[in-house]
Amino acid sequence: MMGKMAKETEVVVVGGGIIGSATAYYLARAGKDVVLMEKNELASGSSGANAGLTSTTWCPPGPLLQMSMASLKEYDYFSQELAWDIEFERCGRFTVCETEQQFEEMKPFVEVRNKGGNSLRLIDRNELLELEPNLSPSLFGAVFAPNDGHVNPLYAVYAFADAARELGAKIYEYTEPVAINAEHGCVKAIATNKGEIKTKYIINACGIGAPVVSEMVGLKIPIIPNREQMLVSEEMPPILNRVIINAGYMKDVQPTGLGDSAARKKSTQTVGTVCNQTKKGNLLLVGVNDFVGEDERTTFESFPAISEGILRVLPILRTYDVQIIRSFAKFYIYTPDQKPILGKVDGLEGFIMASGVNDYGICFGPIIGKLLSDLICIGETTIPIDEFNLSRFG
Amino acid sequence: MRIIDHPILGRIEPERTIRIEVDGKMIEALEGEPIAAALVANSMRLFRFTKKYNEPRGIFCAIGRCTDCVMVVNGIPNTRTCVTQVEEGMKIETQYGSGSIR
Amino acid sequence: MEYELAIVGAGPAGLSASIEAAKAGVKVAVIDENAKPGGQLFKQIHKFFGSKEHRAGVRGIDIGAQLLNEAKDSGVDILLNTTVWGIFDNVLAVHSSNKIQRLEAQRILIATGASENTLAFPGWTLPGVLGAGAAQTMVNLHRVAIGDRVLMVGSGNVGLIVSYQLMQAGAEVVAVVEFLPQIGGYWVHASKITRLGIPILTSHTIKEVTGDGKVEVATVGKVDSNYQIVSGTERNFDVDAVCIAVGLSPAAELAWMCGCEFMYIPELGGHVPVYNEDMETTVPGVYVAGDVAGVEEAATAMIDGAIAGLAAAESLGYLDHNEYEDLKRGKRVSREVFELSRFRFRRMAKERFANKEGRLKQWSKT
Amino acid sequence: MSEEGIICRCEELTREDIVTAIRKGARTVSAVKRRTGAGMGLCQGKTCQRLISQILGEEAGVRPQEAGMSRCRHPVRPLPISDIGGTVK
Repeated sequence: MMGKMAKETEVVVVGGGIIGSATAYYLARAGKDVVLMEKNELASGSSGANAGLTSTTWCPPGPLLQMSMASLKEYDYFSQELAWDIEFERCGRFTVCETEQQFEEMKPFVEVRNKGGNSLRLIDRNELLELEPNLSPSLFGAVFAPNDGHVNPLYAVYAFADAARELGAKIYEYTEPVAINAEHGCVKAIATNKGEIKTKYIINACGIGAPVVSEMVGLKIPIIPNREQMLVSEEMPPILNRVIINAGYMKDVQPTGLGDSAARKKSTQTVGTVCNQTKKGNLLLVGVNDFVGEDERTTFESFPAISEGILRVLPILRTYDVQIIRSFAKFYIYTPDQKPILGKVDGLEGFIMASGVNDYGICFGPIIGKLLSDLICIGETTIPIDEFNLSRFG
Repeated sequence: MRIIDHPILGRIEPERTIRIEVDGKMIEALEGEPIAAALVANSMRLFRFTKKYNEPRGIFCAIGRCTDCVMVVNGIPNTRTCVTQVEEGMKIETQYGSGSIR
Repeated sequence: MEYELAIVGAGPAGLSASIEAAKAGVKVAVIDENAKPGGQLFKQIHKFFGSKEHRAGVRGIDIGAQLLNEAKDSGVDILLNTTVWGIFDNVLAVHSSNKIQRLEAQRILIATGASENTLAFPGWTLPGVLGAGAAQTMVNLHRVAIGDRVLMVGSGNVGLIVSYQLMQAGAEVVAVVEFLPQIGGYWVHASKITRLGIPILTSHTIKEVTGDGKVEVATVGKVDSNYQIVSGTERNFDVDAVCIAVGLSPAAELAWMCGCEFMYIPELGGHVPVYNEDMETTVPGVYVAGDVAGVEEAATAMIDGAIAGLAAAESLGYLDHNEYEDLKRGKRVSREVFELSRFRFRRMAKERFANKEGRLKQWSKT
Repeated sequence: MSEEGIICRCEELTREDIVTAIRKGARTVSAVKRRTGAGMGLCQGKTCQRLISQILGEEAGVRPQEAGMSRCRHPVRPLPISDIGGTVK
């Protein structure tokens, strides 16, 4: 794994999270000579600390919805055909509405998305409680997304990285880029704390660190860290069959087209209620989001905020006096329009962006890896990604 | 077994005893002592079976850190018995795996 | 809730600190998750060594009672059954009486002690295999027998003392196993148990423990110079309990959370928060004392605590610098016994900071 | 079964599980934790971290200061959710 670093390669992927590992995997599978470098350890950033949600619900029709659905297929293939145990399940997801107004707002939301190819369904309280008897009877109804689900994000990163390595990719941890050498508008090499590698392509898959790498070639990227705090419960018997998210949170935090995402002020703190029971039985509870730079400490206030929200939706947690065993905070890779930043960069041949995935990186990782591999290997992508080009920010 | 007489600590006079139910059986406990102590005093050492390998477990650290001595207490699984005090009529059950939902 | 100094842990370090700080006029709270204060003192029914000033010849339980009375008399608030589950800047997050609360403090002293190390051998998860400290808690504090026939693994002071205490409580200790060629603890403790006829098997280790749902047989064997068991030397002991006494590590979770810098110092128990001569960590206003600052004995913890309490009082303006130095020196006179390890630590800490330009000065206020 | 001997008591991970993670490249206590889940259980690594650090030394020559510790996060003891979200009825 460590060993001496290669002197030359075709593609260098910077960033050992889900995007980087998946990209390295698809490139290696396509026969490319690929190096994946990570300044810390694999999965030590946002990919290693999140709820592991795979969701199509929020996606507006168009490339984002196409990408999310295609990514789930990649996960299917990876976990079923290739038998990597990554705890991927299309268990379904309920976006729960606490009020009639929320429920009404969801009607056009569902209609638009279904026209775009999704298969969402509005369900009323009775059906909701029949399917999830532990939910609070005070809920009004929900949007049911049968294909949404979850994956163990850590296992997903390691599986892609290990699979990439099996296909010949070289992985270097504790390897941090310090400079990028370009000549005549072409990427030539990347210099790191462990030495220099000549390369034709550099893929910036750094998450919140992406601006630092882009700065090396003089590019400014509008990515801002948005801290997300989560709680983790003790392991418990199955109390939920599907992922639960409250409609208010989706409206506040995700680019659903419901709220005006541009109006989401950077000073705003949002409190959501998301609950995902892992295969092992722990509940992952999200979360409090705020903009505090790269401060990844948790706060006292997030504990009651998250707990109160989840107790309203899942009163059974009080009955069983479920214990919280851990909290963590990581970053949601926020972009102003909450769309990813993908693809080639004008004026610098060989430099490719793969970041700005907001809070959907885990879901989108495989498809982004596949599309970027196609971009390099065959020069085009099966799903158009032009609207995610960095040039949109002018 | 209780250590009633002790050369340094002297004799304990069990003042107030209470009764708790362990897997359906009533046993005596001393007010204020942790559940784990009451069980050990009644020669019970096996507190739970693990989820993956179904292995028996009991007290290990006795100060609430290792979480190995957890049992189902009044219906609540994963209760650390070494730091949870007994209460009159408390219902304690051997825990299997991560417990179950009634 | 608001205090000038909040102390986490009502053991010898925490209580000593609270007494010194409160005497100087500081508003102090000592917080402990247990129902009874005293930390490990109430398990320690043996007499302490060391100098007279530091209560040598007195039993741990009696020292605990003395410290507790002194703290109460000095006006210290002792919050029991209260768990500090985190520190967020100057806020201690506490849990008690079925609710969480914020406790604000201008200075924080972490005196959370140490936790037991362990050995992983086949069968170590069986009921009946437990830490030596755990056995001590059950036997001396809760007054219940953990077994009739016990094998002790480790001949450091904890292993030796607990073996003796198990015998006092009516159990039979079949042997003490030590993987090094010599006994780890003080000779005084060792001779007390050998006089009772307990064999101390040096250059031996535990191979495995077997039994049906409980400890029944412990297998030990002689080790070669590479600490591997020599085949054919195995012997079985019929026991119903095995105690593991292989050292302690600082229970420093709260210091990690505060963002304190750590060093790895095996002699002090592993990863230890770096602190200066006032017991202040690299996070201003956060102090450490006792085993969490390096595993030592109760006497060291009391001195540590007293110094930390005085230092906090000085930094809060209750003592001027000269008063502080005088009082601190007073606490130090009897420190010879412990000076060696602390000296070593200070030297290592200084080396570390010497590499960081400018930090050394800031760290050492000399 | 755990013939090899359990290392992480909560998550029931054996020495073999830990060694496999090290063979796949884990060189710190945190990396072993992410790969195996050792230390993610009820006790949050209080018992196994030191053992894992030792195994990293034996299997890969990693010194304890490099193996480090996994990050401590709140709460240091399990905390009942109804005590945290106390205001909700």
